[in-house]
This record gives sequence, C-alpha cells and structure tokens, in this order.
Amino acid sequence: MSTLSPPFDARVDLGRGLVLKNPIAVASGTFGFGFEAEALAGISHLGAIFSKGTTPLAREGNRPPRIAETAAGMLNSIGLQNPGVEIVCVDYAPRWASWPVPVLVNVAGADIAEYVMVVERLTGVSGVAGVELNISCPNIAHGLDFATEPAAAARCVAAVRAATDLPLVVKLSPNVTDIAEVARAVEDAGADAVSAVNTYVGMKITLPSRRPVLPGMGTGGLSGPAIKPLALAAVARVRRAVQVPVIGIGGIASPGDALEFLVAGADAVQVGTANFNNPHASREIVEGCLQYAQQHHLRRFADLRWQELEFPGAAEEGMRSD
Amino acid sequence: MSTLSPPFDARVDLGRGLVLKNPIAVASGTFGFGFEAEALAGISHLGAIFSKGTTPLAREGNRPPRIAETAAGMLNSIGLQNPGVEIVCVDYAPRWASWPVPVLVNVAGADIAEYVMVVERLTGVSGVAGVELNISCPNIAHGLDFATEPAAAARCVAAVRAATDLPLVVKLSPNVTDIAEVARAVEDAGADAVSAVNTYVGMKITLPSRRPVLPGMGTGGLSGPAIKPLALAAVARVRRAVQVPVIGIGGIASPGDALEFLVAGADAVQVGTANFNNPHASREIVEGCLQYAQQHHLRRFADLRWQELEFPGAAEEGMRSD
Amino acid sequence: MSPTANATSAKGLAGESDLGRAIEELAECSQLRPLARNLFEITFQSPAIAELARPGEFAQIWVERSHIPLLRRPFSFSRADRRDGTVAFYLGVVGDGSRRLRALSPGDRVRILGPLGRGFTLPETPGRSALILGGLGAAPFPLLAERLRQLGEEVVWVNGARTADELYPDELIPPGVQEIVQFTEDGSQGSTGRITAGLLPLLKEVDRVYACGPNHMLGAVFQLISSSSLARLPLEVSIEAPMGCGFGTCLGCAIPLRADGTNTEPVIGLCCRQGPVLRGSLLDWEQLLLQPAHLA
Amino acid sequence: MSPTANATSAKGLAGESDLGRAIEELAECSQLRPLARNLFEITFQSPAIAELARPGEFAQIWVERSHIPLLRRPFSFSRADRRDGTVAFYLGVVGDGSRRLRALSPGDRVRILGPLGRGFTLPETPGRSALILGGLGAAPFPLLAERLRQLGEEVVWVNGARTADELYPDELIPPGVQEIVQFTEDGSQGSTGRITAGLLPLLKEVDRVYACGPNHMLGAVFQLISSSSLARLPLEVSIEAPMGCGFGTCLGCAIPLRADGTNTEPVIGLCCRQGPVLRGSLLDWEQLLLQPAHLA
Ligand SMILES: Cc1cc2nc3c(=O)[nH]c(=O)nc-3n(C[C@H](O)[C@H](O)[C@H](O)COP(=O)(O)OP(=O)(O)OC[C@H]3O[C@@H](n4cnc5c(N)ncnc54)[C@H](O)[C@@H]3O)c2cc1C
Ligand SMILES: Cc1cc2nc3c(=O)[nH]c(=O)nc-3n(C[C@H](O)[C@H](O)[C@H](O)COP(=O)(O)OP(=O)(O)OC[C@H]3O[C@@H](n4cnc5c(N)ncnc54)[C@H](O)[C@@H]3O)c2cc1C
Ligand SMILES: Cc1cc2nc3c(=O)[nH]c(=O)nc-3n(C[C@H](O)[C@H](O)[C@H](O)COP(=O)(O)O)c2cc1C
Ligand SMILES: Cc1cc2nc3c(=O)[nH]c(=O)nc-3n(C[C@H](O)[C@H](O)[C@H](O)COP(=O)(O)O)c2cc1C
Ligand code: FES
Ligand code: FES
Repeated sequence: MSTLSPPFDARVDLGRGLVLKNPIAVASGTFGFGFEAEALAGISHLGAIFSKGTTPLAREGNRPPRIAETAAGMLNSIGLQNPGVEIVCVDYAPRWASWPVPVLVNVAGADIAEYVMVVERLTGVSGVAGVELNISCPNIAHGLDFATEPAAAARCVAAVRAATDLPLVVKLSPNVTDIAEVARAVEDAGADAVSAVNTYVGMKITLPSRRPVLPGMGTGGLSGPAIKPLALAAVARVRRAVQVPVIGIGGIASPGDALEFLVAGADAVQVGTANFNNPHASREIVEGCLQYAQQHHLRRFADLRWQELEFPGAAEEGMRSD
Repeated sequence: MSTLSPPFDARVDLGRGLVLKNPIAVASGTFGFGFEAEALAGISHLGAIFSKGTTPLAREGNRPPRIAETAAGMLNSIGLQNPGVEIVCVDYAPRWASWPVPVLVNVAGADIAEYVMVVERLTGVSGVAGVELNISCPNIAHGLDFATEPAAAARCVAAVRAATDLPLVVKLSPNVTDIAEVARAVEDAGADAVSAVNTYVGMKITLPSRRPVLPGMGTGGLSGPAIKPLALAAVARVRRAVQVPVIGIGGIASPGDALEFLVAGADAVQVGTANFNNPHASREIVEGCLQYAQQHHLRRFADLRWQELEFPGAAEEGMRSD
Repeated sequence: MSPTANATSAKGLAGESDLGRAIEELAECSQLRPLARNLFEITFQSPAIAELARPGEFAQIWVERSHIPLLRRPFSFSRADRRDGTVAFYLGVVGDGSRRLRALSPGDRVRILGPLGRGFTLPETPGRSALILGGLGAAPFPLLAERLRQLGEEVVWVNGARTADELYPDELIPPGVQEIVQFTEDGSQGSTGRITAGLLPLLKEVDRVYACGPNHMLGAVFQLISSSSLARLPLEVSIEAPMGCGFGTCLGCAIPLRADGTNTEPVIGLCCRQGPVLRGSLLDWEQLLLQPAHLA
Repeated sequence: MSPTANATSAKGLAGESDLGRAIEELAECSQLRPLARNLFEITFQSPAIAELARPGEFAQIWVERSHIPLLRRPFSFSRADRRDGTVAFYLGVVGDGSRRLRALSPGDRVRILGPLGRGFTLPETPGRSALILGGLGAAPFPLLAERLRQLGEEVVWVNGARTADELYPDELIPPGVQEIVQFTEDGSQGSTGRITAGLLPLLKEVDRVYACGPNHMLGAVFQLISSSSLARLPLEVSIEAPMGCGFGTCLGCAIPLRADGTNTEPVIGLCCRQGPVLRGSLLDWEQLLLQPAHLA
C-alpha cells in the first residue's frame, strides 16, 4: 500500500440522485419520525432515516400487548400505528427539510391505490428525500402480502414508479421461498434500490395462559440479533440477483454487524431493534465503521464485499446444509 | 376437579400403529443413530428417536468448517455425512430392535428414486419403526428443494407412500412462503404425520477473512433457541392446515419450550440442538413435562393446546405486524 | 406538544415527557441490599441522572451487553440524591432481567438512560396527600414522599396486602409520613379487608391521591373514587406496560386512554411518554384490565 | 469399533473414544489464577471426572445457562488430581465463551462433561519423550508430564515462540522435566529461530514425540519429522476443531484423515472421537491446513 493512498470515500449512491454521506441508516418503525432521537441522542451522524410506516389515514394500531422478547430477539405487532400521510407532510416534513440527513418515508397500504395515494402526496414535499415501500402488507384484494408474490409486488412497484420521481426503495419480506425472485421483479418494475429484510413471522407462547402473548392470531414480526444470520443469507442472495443497490437490515447492533452486511453484498445498512435498547447505537456504529475503514485503508466500503459475490465461480460447488 | 380425576395418559398416536410413550423425541442429525447417547446419557426415557439423515450410499459430507455459532443459535453445513442405508439396516437396526424406544430413520435423497430406494430398503427391517422424509433436499431434476414446491413434495411423498407401509412422517422446510400449503400437499399424498421445522437458511461472516465461515456458498442451516419463535408460528400454521399429527421442532431446550409447542398445536416434539450442549436435555425435558402434567392435572398433553386452534373464531380478526 | 410518532392519540389528552432531559450514564453499582422477601434496593453512582430525576419518572437499565435479555428494563426511581450523586431502585425479582440485576456486585457498571416518562404532579400549595400502594409495590414512593415533605405536604401512607409479611415493611416507610394505614385481607396486621374496603372515609381527609401497584388494584381504586362523592379528588396512578425503548419510538407500550370525558372512543397512548404516571380519569380502565397480568 | 454415525470414515483408521467413561458433573470453581499474559488456570472441584481424566482428553464446559454462547467449550485437562478431587484447565481468552469462564469466581458452579476424546498413548516401557509446544499452548502437557514421570519416562520440554514473553513461563514447566529447550524467533530467549529449525538433532535422542499448538505448527513438525530419517518416530499431536457436541453426534468437528498409508483418498474423521490426539501420520495435513485459522 502506497503511503499516498487515495482518500477514503464513505458515500453511497442509492440512485436517482440520493447520495448518503455514509452507509449507516436507521430502519423503519425503530426510529419513529426522527424527533425522539433528535431530542435524545442526535441524528446528524446518520446516512439516512427511514420513517415509521405511513398510511393514507391515521391508524391506531393493534391492541396491546404489542411486543414480546425472545432469545436474542423481539416480536412486534404494532399494527402500523401512524398519524397518516397528511400529518407527515404538513407537520413533520418541514422540520426534516432543515436536517443534515435525508429522510425517506416508509409507505404501507392495503392495496395498490393506497400505496400510490401516499406516494403521490409525498412527491414534491420538501423534506421528503425518498420513499421506501413496505410491501409486506396484506393485499386486501388477494389475501397474500404483495411481498410474497413477485407479480403482485411488481404491479405495486410499477404503479408507484409511474406516480413519482422520488428515489424509490422497495423493502423485501424474508417470509418467502425465493427472495431473489421478488427482488428481480421489483427491480424490473422500477425500484431504485431494494432493502432486505423486514421481520420474520414468529410467535411467543406463555405457559401460564396457554396462549400466545400477542393478540389476534398470536403472531408478530421477529427482529434483532437472532435474525442476523438469516438476514445475511438473504442479502447475499439478493445481491446476486439484482444490479440496483441493496440495503441490508436485520439484527445489526455493532459496527462489526454492519460491516458483515457490507461483506455480504449490502451497499448500505439500516439499524433497527438496536435503537431501542441503545439510542446511541447508530452513532456508535457510524463511528466504528469509519474507524475500521481508516485502520484497514479502505477506499470505499464496497471494498469489503466478499469477492465471491463479485466474481462468482469456485464457491458455486455443491455444499449443502442438512 | 374431582379427587378421582382420570389418570394421566402421556401417550401420543402418530398414526399407522406408531404410538409413542410420551411426546418427547430427538431430532434428526442431533442424536446420530442413537449409540453415542445410549453410552453417554441413556435413551429409555424418550418417546422416539429420529436418526441422522440416511442416503442410498455413504456420504463423506462437506469439508470443514461445518458449524458456526450465532446469537442463541448455530449454523450447520454437515452435508449429510452418513454411512448409507445398507449399514443402517445391517449394523444399526438389529441393535435398535431391542431398544425400548422406536427409531425412525430420517431419509434424504437427490431425486424421488433415491427416496424410494432408501425407504424400500428400510421397509420390513426389524428395528426400523418408521421413516421421516427430509424433503428439504435439492431436487436434482428441478434445482429447487422438494420442500419448497407443494406439487414436487406431493409427488415425492406419494411415490414413497406407494413403496412402504411404514409410518411415514414428512419433515417440512420453513424456508417457504406458505408452509401450510406444503403441509396440505403432503398430507393429501399420504403422510401419516408431518414434522416442522427443519433449519432456516443462514450465513455467518467473519470480518478478518471478509467472507463467510462456512464453505461453498457460505450458507448453512440455523437451529437453536433463536428460531423458536419462528418455529412456533410455523407449527401453529401447520396445525390449522392439516388433520394428521404435527411434530414440533425448533429451539426446544427446556420442558417449558416443549410445552409451548404443544400449546401451539404440536402433538409431539423433537429436541434438536439442545442435545449438543446438554446430552441430558431430552431426559430433563421428559421429566419436566410429566411433572407439569401432574401438577396441572392434565388428562393428556393435548389438553394444553391453545383453544383458539381447536375452535377458530375470535382470534381471526386482523392484527398485523409491521 | 411536539409532533411525534404518537401524534394520532396524544392530542389533548396528556402531555409528553421531555426527552431532552434524558441522559445516558455509565453507572456504577454501589450497593445492593435486601428489603423484604424478593425485594431488593439497588443503588448506583449516577450523578447526572440523580440531579434530574423526579418522583414517578423512570430509568431504562441495560441489564446485559450480550443479547439475552435483549431489551433494557424500566425501573422507577426510588431515591435520587443530588448530594452524593446516587440513584436507587426497588427491585422485585421476576424473570431473567431482574435476576441479572440482582446478581450485580458493587463496582459493576451498567448503562442507565433517564430520567424518562412523566412523573407525579407535585402540589402547588401544601395540603394532605394519600399514597396508596398494593403489596410491596412502593417503588416510586420514597422519592415522592421526600419531595412532598420538602414542600410541606402531609402524607398518609395507605398500604394493603394479603397478609402481614406482604406489606411494605414498617421500618422502610419514609420519614415524615404523618399517618400509616394498613389493610390485610387475613387481618394479620392493620385493618382486615382489601385496601378498597376502608378507603373512602380516609380519602375524605386528603387533597390528592397518588397510587402505585398492580394495574387491577389501581383500577379498583379509580373505580371506588370515581363512583363516590369524591369523584373530583385528584388521583394519579403509576402504571406499567411492556416497554421496547422507553422513549416513544417502538410504540410497544401502548395503553388505552379515554379522552377527557368528552370523547368516549378509546385512544392509544404511550406509557413511556404520557405515563407512567397518569391521571386516573385519562385511562380506559376496562380496556387496560383486559390485558393479561402475565405479560410475558 | 462400535457402529456410529461416523462409520463411513473411521473404519480401520483410528479407534474411537469410550463415551461410557464420560460423566456430567456440577463442578465448583475453586481457583482462577493468571499464568501469563492472557493465560489463566481455572480449577474446579470435580471429583468424579478428576478420577477418570487422562492426559490429552478434554472436557466440555457449559459456560453459560442462557443461550449466549449456545454451545459448550472444549478444554483439555491440564491437571487432574484424584486426591483432592480437582481438575484444572489452562484458559486462553479468545472470545465470548472463554471470557465468561475467565469471569467465574470461586464458588460458582458450571456443568462439566468429561472425560471426552482420545488422549495421548502412554509408553509401555519407559524411555525418553519430547513434548513440543508452540507458544503458550501447553494445555494438556502438565498432566501428560506428570503421568510420564510416574511411568519413569524422561521428558524433554521443547518450546518455541516469537519472543521470550510468549514462551511458556519457566516456573510453570512441570517438575520432573529432564531437559528444557527453547526457541524464539527474535532470539530473546533460548536458541534463535523457529521451533522446527533445531528440532531434528534433539529428536534423535527420543523415543516418541507429543506435540500441541496451532495446527500449522503441528503440520510443520510432522512435515519435518516425516521427511527426515526419523520418519518412524512415533508422533502424536493434539489438534483443535470447532465442536458442536464433543461426543460424536453433530458431525461438526470433521477433520481430514489419511488412511494408513495405503489409501490416499482423504476421509473424514471426528476430532472429538478419534481425536483430539492423533498419530501425525493419520492426518491429511494438506486439507487440514487449508482451513482458515480464524474459525469463527
Ligand atoms: C414504568 C415502569 C416502572 C417500573 N418500575 C419498577 C420498579 O421500580 N421496581 C420493579 O421491581 N419493577 C418495576 N417495573 C417492572 C419491571 O420493569 C419488570 O419487573 C421487569 O421488566 C421484569 O423483567 P424480567 O426480565 O425480570 O422479567 P420477565 O418477565 O422475564 O420479562 C419479560 C419481558 O416482559 C417485560 N415485563 C415483565 N414484567 C413487566 C412489568 N411489570 N411491567 C413492564 N414490563 C414487564 C420485561 O421488561 C421484558 O421485556 C416497572 C415497569 C415499568 C413499565
Ligand atoms: C479438543 C480441544 C481442546 C482444547 N483445549 C483448550 C485448552 O486447554 N485451553 C484453551 O485455552 N483452549 C483450548 N481449546 C480451544 C478452546 O476451545 C477455544 O479457545 C474456545 O472454544 C474459544 O471459545 P470463545 O467463545 O472464547 O471464542 P470464540 O472465537 O468466540 O468462539 C466461537 C466458536 O468457535 C469455536 N472455537 C474458537 N476457537 C477454537 C479453537 N481454537 N478450537 C476449537 N474451537 C474453537 C468456539 O468453541 C465457538 O464455538 C481447545 C479446543 C479443542 C477442540
Ligand atoms: C417495533 C417495530 C416496528 C417496525 N415497523 C416497521 C414499519 O412500520 N415498516 C417497515 O417497513 N418495517 C418495520 N419494522 C421492521 C424494521 O424496519 C426492520 O426491517 C426489522 O426490524 C429488522 O431489523 P432489526 O433486526 O435491526 O430490527 C419494524 C420493526 C420493529 C421492531
Ligand atoms: C448439526 C445438525 C444436523 C442436522 N441434520 C439433519 C438431517 O440429517 N436431517 C434432517 O431432517 N434434519 C437435520 N437437522 C435439523 C434438525 O433435525 C432440526 O430440524 C433443526 O435443527 C431444528 O431444531 P433445533 O432448533 O431444536 O435444533 C440437523 C440439525 C443440526 C443442527
Ligand atoms: S416503550 Fe417504546 S414507545 Fe414506549
Ligand atoms: S463435536 Fe460433535 S461430532 Fe465432534
């Protein structure tokens, strides 16, 4: 290595003009709309903020209890409590406009029309840097989540794409047979980037009550360190399937965790559940990653990527799990 | 409760004459062929033993490293190392014949013909109490696992069903969009019971090497406490889908864990990874479950089942995770 | 009120905690002492938080840096001493998290985030307060009693339990309490009966009520007061909900609120930001008590 | 050989450990003392296992009852004292598991399973042994040296490291060692150079060699000996592999074996049952050394 090595560039280009100053963002539903963290721990270190899922109208969310801990993980069944897109545009976005961090609004809907409605409303609003489509929402017309059917996902994304020129990230569900297939479908339909993964369907049971802790069907979404190995495998799979940037999510709680996702093929990452037990997590992760980059003389974070993902070959031989 | 309450009956009927003395079994690949545990900790307490996956010919397995720890879980990429069905029938089965515990042979194959070949060889062999089909094997003809395609799974099960009158358990993969669909398909094709779940596809990365720990594509199967909430949700879903007995598997390490699976709809359970760090785990679990049954005046373990699974209704309303 | 994730529900119902006051401090355990069966007091050197903590507010304690348990655990301040820079918590051992806290030794360090939440409203002019607690659940009361005393308030200490040894120990009742009233269901100490049995006559003599204990007991106290001639007596309760974060982002600590008498539709509030201390009349008790006692 | 999951590979290559000897014992930590930088000795009261343990065998220690870390950790017996019922292990702090062991206090209890694996073959008639170790990695040698001494064997202690302070401390070298030979790469103590540099002349004088250390060092020792005129000198090495169980059921600790000279195809053995001590000639060193040093 020459002593005049080129300077390190932490930036990440997510497409359509959206360049993050570093690849560390925070995940939807784990950071509210940014105001709590702004008051508590600051936000200026972040590459980007992904807001809580936003729907056309306000939602009260599910009845409690809404969260439950599991081994190295937590289940949530919040039920998309949010104030609706109007309040987001009128009350929140103007404050975001002055932040040194782009805010992408996570969008949820009950059908394609709702996704389009929310995204149209957000388009052109100052302070809204982009949207992330949470397609893991029950598709009222067909019963299944959009995220579980490549064709349905593609229709939803294409409709939204036609309605906006905002940077469009599509968030993939891991609760599918082949996440690569969905990733390819939404890339073809016009996604600028994909993020993976959303939560895994899980359940917690208590013996005293002989029933699930969470209400309704008893299921919730599993997040946290328990899912990190699953999310890493999903990200590597998505990386091989698409050309657009991939944002890795799942169980990131330390700088090392974030860097592992970059090795697995992610261009950027989102810190989720870790924000709950450590409001300083994202800052500690940004600092740790930048320090690692310096110590290891990286030119850009993409240098970390597992070479096999760039030049597939030898690894393709048939190892199998049992 | 009357003082003359009916006596507790721990037995579980898995169909086709296979009745376990209690619902606690051990999972394939975590108990070898039973001989190590026989020497180390005894086996007579068990409801059943599910052997290591067995193929037509001996297999050397994957090159090391083959295991890696994750948060509350482990990844494995053993590669189905096994001595082949002939040794199983000739050397092992005769010893099983004298055991007070039924041994079911877990069967793997590269195509339907291999599954049928192994099961035919096992049929009629004294000491073999049944078979469990591991259909999470790459289907050489079509590229995908049998377990991920309901139709392929059904064809495989139907072919095996035609070849044997042994009790036939089909083990489901959780790496699918809708495990209920696969469960229904294999039930229709003649499975006497289903077991769920096999491992989840995961990856561990090390930063020093900037690559996965496990060889090849770097993926392995995730097991252990980390997956328990996922497995519980899968079992509840399968329970709603089929009439045949359901065997719950995934992260069971204590009596409470086992009982939670019974609440979630399982008729029996398999203890897996816990056998590794605690060779006495299955005994402790049997004892703990029997004690619980007594203390709570159960008549049978099925009394534990979440009532909502038996009488669906109120819980169907729309809770959703985010 | 600042715009937050909670904007749908909080409007006009209850203010929200000021997150700008919360601090993360690496606190050193200085003492752990048993108070009663399964009740401990754990004291930390945590000067910045000790400076800020008010009665009824809570802290989120990071029990374990490995990922089990994953989340912090909420505990109300029992004491906060500006002079020696300590904060103390009452610790009931329930599960894994509290067990690990119980296992700390003096010198061990944990990360503490606080103060969080909204605490008790202190009187503007001195009068007489009733502090009602069920069983040992006195966690926030030592600090509350101290601050009330400083304000010249008279305090009645009202404690009920099933039997004498489940009562909060006499010797721990904060100094400056004017009157102590105890109920046991089996009559083994104080008056016989549930706390609600002899409460009303007592409450005729006070200007306000602070209550703390299991949700069902708080509900019974609210029911009793609101259906009596004392319906306008100010009542504040400290309630519990499972918490993912403690500062309003996870939306996990939802509690059912009732709009100020006018709106009868239940709305969702956050225990960590509008609570944990709330006016009794703000809560939708029927919904709240539907929730299983065993949260997890 | 008994039929086991490993039947494909083990045939005729190496015997397997006797699992019937292994015992699970709830052992009480009686001492933890530092030996060198990042090397500790941890002693447990574990009388049943102390009775059975032989040099080169190992124990699986259940570090933590919560699920992180999930698996037990394998450690070779460093001492096993039948009279006072203790076993001791040398503990290098590497990651989470060893860090938690390091944090044990006298009085703490852990579950220990052992003895497991196949240990060193002890001489049938006394002669002279070389014990070769890389760096601090002497874990099984104190117990081995003790048993050799009891058999009347002469012992040469051969230790190499990069610098003097990475050598195994002189004062800890077991009593009864006849000769001590040290190498450091920087010449700061003993002869200058790698351990392999001056080894052959030394080995001319011994009847057998026992070696322990990083796999690559063991490979170098094997290579040196097997390509020399001493190729028939008995060499046993203690190797490491990641272990899921320690008793042959997970098939996780696969190691590449070479059939006894006749079969050149590598076959798979289990470190926990055919090892951890193996004749050097049984291992397929080329395959073994392909594996990354950083296992995890
Ligand atoms: C605002 C607030 C203040 C509190 N103050 C005190 C206090 O001063 N002293 C004290 O002993 N306890 C207090 N608690 C309760 C205390 O937080 C729980 O006892 C503790 O979280 C139990 O954790 P665990 O791991 O030991 O139990 P587990 O039952 O294993 O916990 C499992 C999960 O349920 C949650 N949980 C369990 N019980 C409660 C509960 N009662 N309230 C909320 N979440 C719960 C845990 O946080 C955890 O996420 C307070 C709770 C709240 C919400
Ligand atoms: C038969 C045998 C005997 C051993 N004897 C000793 C001894 O006497 N003293 C001593 O200090 N160490 C010994 N080791 C190594 C010791 O087991 C590891 O240092 C320890 O498992 C590391 O765990 P960790 O959680 O601290 O490290 P981590 O690196 O966090 O462990 C991660 C995973 O990798 C495994 N692992 C890491 N390093 C090794 C290794 N070198 N060998 C096998 N698995 C590893 C761990 O068991 C764990 O599953 C022995 C290993 C084996 C196989
Ligand atoms: C309490 C909670 C609420 C969430 N809400 C949303 C949401 O509204 N929209 C969304 O796309 N993802 C949501 N998620 C998923 C996270 O953004 C993230 O994908 C997931 O938690 C995995 O990352 P983690 O393990 O780092 O938490 C939520 C997660 C949690 C824990
Ligand atoms: C090392 C290992 C090997 C396994 N081998 C097999 C196998 O051969 N056939 C099979 O059907 N399942 C196999 N499994 C899966 C287990 O039987 C079980 O389904 C899974 O581990 C989940 O349960 P657990 O979390 O209790 O371990 C294996 C699991 C492990 C950890
Ligand atoms: S605890 Fe997270 S919002 Fe209240
Ligand atoms: S460690 Fe499990 S087979 Fe050797």
